Amino acid sequence: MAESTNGHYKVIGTRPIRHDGVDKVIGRAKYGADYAFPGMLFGKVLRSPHAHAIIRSINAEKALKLPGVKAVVTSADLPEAEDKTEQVGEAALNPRHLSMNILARGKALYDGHAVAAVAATSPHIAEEALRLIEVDYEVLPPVMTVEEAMKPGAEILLPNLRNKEEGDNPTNVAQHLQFKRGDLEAGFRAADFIVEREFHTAMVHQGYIEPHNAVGIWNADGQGTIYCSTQGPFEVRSLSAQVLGVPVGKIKVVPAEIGGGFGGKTTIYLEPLSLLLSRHTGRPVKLVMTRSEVLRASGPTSGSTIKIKAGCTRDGRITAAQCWLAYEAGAFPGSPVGAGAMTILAPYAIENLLVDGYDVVVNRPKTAAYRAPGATNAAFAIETVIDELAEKCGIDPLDFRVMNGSKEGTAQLIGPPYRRIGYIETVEAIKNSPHYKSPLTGPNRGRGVATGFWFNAGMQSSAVVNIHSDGTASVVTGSPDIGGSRASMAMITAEVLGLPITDVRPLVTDTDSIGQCDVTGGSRVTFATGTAVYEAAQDAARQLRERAARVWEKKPEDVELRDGMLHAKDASVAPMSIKQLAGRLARTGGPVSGRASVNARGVGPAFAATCVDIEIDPDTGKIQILRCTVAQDAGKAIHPSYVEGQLQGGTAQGLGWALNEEYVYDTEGHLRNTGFLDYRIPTCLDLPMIETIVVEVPNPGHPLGVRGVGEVSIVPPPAAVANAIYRATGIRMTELPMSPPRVLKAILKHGRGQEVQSAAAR
Amino acid sequence: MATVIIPSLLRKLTGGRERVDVVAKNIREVVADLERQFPGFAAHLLDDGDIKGSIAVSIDGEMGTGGVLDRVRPDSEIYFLPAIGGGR
Amino acid sequence: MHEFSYEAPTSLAQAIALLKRHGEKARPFSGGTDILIQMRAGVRRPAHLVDLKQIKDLRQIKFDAKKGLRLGATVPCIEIYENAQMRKNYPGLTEAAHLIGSLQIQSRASVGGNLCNGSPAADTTPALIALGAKAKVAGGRGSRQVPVEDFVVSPGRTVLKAGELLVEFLIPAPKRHSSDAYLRFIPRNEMDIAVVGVGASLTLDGDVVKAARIALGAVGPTPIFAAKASESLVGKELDDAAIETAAQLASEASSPIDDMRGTAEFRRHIVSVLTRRTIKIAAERARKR
Amino acid sequence: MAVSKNHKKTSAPKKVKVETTINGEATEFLCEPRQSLLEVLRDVLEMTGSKEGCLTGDCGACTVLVDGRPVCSCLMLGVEAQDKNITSVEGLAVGAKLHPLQQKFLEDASLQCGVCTPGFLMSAKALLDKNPNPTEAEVRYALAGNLCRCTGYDKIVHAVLDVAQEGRR
Repeated sequence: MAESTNGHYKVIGTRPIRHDGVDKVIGRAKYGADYAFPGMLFGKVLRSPHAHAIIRSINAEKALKLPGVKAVVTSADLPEAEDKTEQVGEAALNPRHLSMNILARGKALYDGHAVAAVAATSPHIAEEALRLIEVDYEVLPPVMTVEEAMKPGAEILLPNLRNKEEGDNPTNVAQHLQFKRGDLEAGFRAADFIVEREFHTAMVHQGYIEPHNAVGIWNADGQGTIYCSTQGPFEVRSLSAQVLGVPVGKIKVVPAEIGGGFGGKTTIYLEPLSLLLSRHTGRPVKLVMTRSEVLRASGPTSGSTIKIKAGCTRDGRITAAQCWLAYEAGAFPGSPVGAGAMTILAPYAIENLLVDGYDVVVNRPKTAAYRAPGATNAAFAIETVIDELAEKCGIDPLDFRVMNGSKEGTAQLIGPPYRRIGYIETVEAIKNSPHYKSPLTGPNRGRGVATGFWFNAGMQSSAVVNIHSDGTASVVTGSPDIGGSRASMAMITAEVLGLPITDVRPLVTDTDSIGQCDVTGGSRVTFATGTAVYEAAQDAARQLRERAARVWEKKPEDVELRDGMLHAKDASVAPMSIKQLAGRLARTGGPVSGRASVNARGVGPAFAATCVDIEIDPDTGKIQILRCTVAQDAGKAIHPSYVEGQLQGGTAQGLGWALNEEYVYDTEGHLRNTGFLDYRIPTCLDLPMIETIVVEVPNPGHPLGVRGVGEVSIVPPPAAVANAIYRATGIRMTELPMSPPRVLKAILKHGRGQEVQSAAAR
Repeated sequence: MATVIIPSLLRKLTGGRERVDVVAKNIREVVADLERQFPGFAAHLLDDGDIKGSIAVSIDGEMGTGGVLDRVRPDSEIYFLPAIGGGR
Repeated sequence: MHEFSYEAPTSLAQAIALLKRHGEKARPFSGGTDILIQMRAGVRRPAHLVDLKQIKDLRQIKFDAKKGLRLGATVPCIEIYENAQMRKNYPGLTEAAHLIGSLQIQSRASVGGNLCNGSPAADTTPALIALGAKAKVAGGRGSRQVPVEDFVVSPGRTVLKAGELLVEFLIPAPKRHSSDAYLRFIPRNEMDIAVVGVGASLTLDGDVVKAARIALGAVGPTPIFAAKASESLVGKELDDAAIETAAQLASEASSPIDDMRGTAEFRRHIVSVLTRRTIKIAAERARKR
Repeated sequence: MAVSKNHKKTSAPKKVKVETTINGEATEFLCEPRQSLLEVLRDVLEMTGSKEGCLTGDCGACTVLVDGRPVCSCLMLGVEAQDKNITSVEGLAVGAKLHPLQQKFLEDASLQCGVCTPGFLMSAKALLDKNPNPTEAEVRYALAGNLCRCTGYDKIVHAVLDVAQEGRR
């Protein structure tokens, strides 16, 4: 395991046991579905069996007669929201679309689209009640791919959808964005080699193990509380308030422990329904999705079509690149095509480029964020083309990347030049890794490399650091902990105050008990919330110095805090520990609690590079991952174990995306693989140990140099695997996933492998 | 004078010009000057008097957080970009 | 899930009486790893579940070197794998049982349930067919024996009539120089349903095949006994040509469809690949006995 | 919307009395036949350590030991628990002392979100109880019925191997 250099730090860079760990290994930690209240009812959601249909009528009479059923709600019970893009909480979105995704209004737009919700005295009764609700559908032809959706005369999903270019014509293209620089034609003229390819990637799901859940309690006084597993309690609050048409201040969201999110738990599905059903029944209502509901009706990430034309000189300089990206948004606008377009060329310094991105609605679930949203699709395409260009030049693929790689001062595709970044260092870490240096022998084996970029995010965070009467401290934030971030918050606090890590207790609290903390996403918690925690701890330290100064009758600036001890600079009095001072806080002005709220600036982007060895069975097309190493620039690793965990987890998801994960729809638009049996995320038999290299190029924009590590490691693996397949077989795969049937088909077409040739001859 | 780099799809409003100089102390004045030079431009950037949620503003390589209130220096480079919700 | 009654008889007679009383409304219940999922999905809605696991006779593995094997219908797969006699005498059936789902599933799922679920993709069914297993069925009017290849009539449907239940499997004792093998293809290394499954049993006389049975799973509406492929090997020397012929005939015997687990074209190809590999493994084992 | 008008008293679904042993304690409970063992543990006995991830036996988050064998409690009926000996994650630690697997999962940072952890702990215990010195391949096979989406399994497999190596069980 990679050790991060500890530098001059005492706590940062060490590997303490996480504070919430024991509760999680003994089964005491409370996740959303673990909450229960007296008199609680259970809700279930009726979902459309059609991908595209007009809802003529809904009749719930029979369901309401079933003993134990308390209420049935439909979109008629939600206020009509305005059809325009506006600021809701931190997100720019269309309130009408948001509401229509919670409960279909007039039209069902995908298989699994919520149509009605029931509350009953048991989940079984609620489920039986769903069978008794009569919905009259007029089925319409489904539009399942961006190609179909963009065709002239295509069936229209949203009659009011318009985009700037097509004026007042109804369309399925919600947005076209473009980035242009230099002279593309001249760039291609200067190229000795040009590669042009088209790529397709399947819609995939985050695959968090814990299904969505929510318990809603609506009080007679008009106050509502939601207990749920979410990455963004403050988003759940603002979005639910928007959907229900109540003031934000009327809703409190209590974030439960969360069983994985990866971006998928940054929006709302069940949360407003739990409050709506509670408001109608006067009782607490719990809803929990089944796995099939999660796959059919939560927010996977986009399938996409990406076309790339790129050229380079014989000596390996990229002269021009043109990228065309079309992403499935799902039933409502909002695919991550913007991020795809802005990340696709980010690792490279290219003078002449043109990137076009299209956000396209199709009869699939509305996409949500998934770990570096949009970037993995894009990297699969560009990193395969880069590999091909490097090969044409006869240059090592990593050297090729170093030659063309972005560094400090390189103009980003989106314009502004990079500050200090660690792309080159990350690529070189793989180049110098034992893995890349080791020989790979044996038939049907190949080694592939690829790299990836992600912006990371700042946004708003708040933190409070309380000094307790015994000299211990607690650090409170509103950022749900999805991967061990509580430990990092405690470590930052302990580092600043000079306390042992075991004397700091980290908490994640509810939306009423702390200032705004934006979503746990964008790899922002250790960066942005970490900044707030750092400043809150500094604030507490400042107050402690003042108190000591008062005790010693000195000026605060004559007191310093070192390693948990308060010292008079002139050493005229014996140093005093925080513990000693804590006992005297009441007599020196009362409790000490440090506070900070930030809208974090100075975000430092992250890069990852992955090296993977595969072995392919030429008879079946099945790929085995033999070895995998990932390097990533963390800026500064606060808790190296959990940084490694992020690298390994993202890599595993990227490998699953590469090999077998995909949404399979039939021609009528029904999702065929609605469970973990056929939506195939990797099991531990499918993966090797994942070797990690934590690169640390400090982010100048953060007091501790942190960049954020949560996302970018998912980006390179699909391209790395594709490049490895090429080395093993001479075949360039251009479609994800690279599942056995697809790979075998390519092999047979390519006519490789003796057995396969004889098989092909038949 | 501060310089605004115009997004390629909005260059039709600036007669194809990629870089436009503006006189401004903050983003509010940047937008106002753009509107003065190219009537109708502001509508693409503003929503109820502030920068649209779907747009991010980069000032000298730093993502702005203050919308129209963000200050700009006389030699600042300003980019209007599609907003990326980090991880969402 | 809908409401239903649960009964756990301790004797075969009680079980048959219960099934007779409830008729079409009842469903025998063993490991539950298929039926509970189907009931949650609303695919099957029996009013009564009759749990057969408390009936001793149905939970036994009885092996006799002369009479052969009597494998109780509700014996959980993990107990087959843990049984030294099974591993030694029926390695193909044993590995098939050890492939079903996870260890958690194998602790509950039974070979009998695997067959009665009626899925064409059941892992243990081709292994049973390859061994020439017969299924002993009991009902109100006494009992009967059904060759396993005739047991499943269409996806999810079997020869079991209302009031009948599967008691045990009768499997011949392995002859000298005979053995079996089962291979399946799945995209991952565990936890998937077979995209193709091939079971084979061989009896050798030196390098000549005296007897052979090849069976296919997941490549037709029901598990398939590949008769032509099997016969093609009998009397032949087991060389690459003979194996190739059998592989081709097996592929021709399959009638797969396109679905989310693989295309028909892919499956036909995999049938030939797995048939080759399975025959080779079975032959190697047979030589050692 | 409609709120149910039928307030006439209706008979609740039939329940069955079950006597069993859970985490070493003789336990009695009432449940409907349609309630899974997982529902009984979570909703009837308020032991929410076992998690629901799929209800199809594919994720293993609900894994408990039944007479020593790992079982998906979502695919076993509560009524089947009669006379069985059941161990859930709540029964792993001895009083305040964590089971070596629990301790090692903490030290090796083998959990991130932690929702799959109870299931992994139970499968790992079942393995080590039978095979105190498993190879990496044996560990991976034994854990293949438990899905983790956070860790890539690396630190989980390491923890189980570490416990085996330290030979304390």
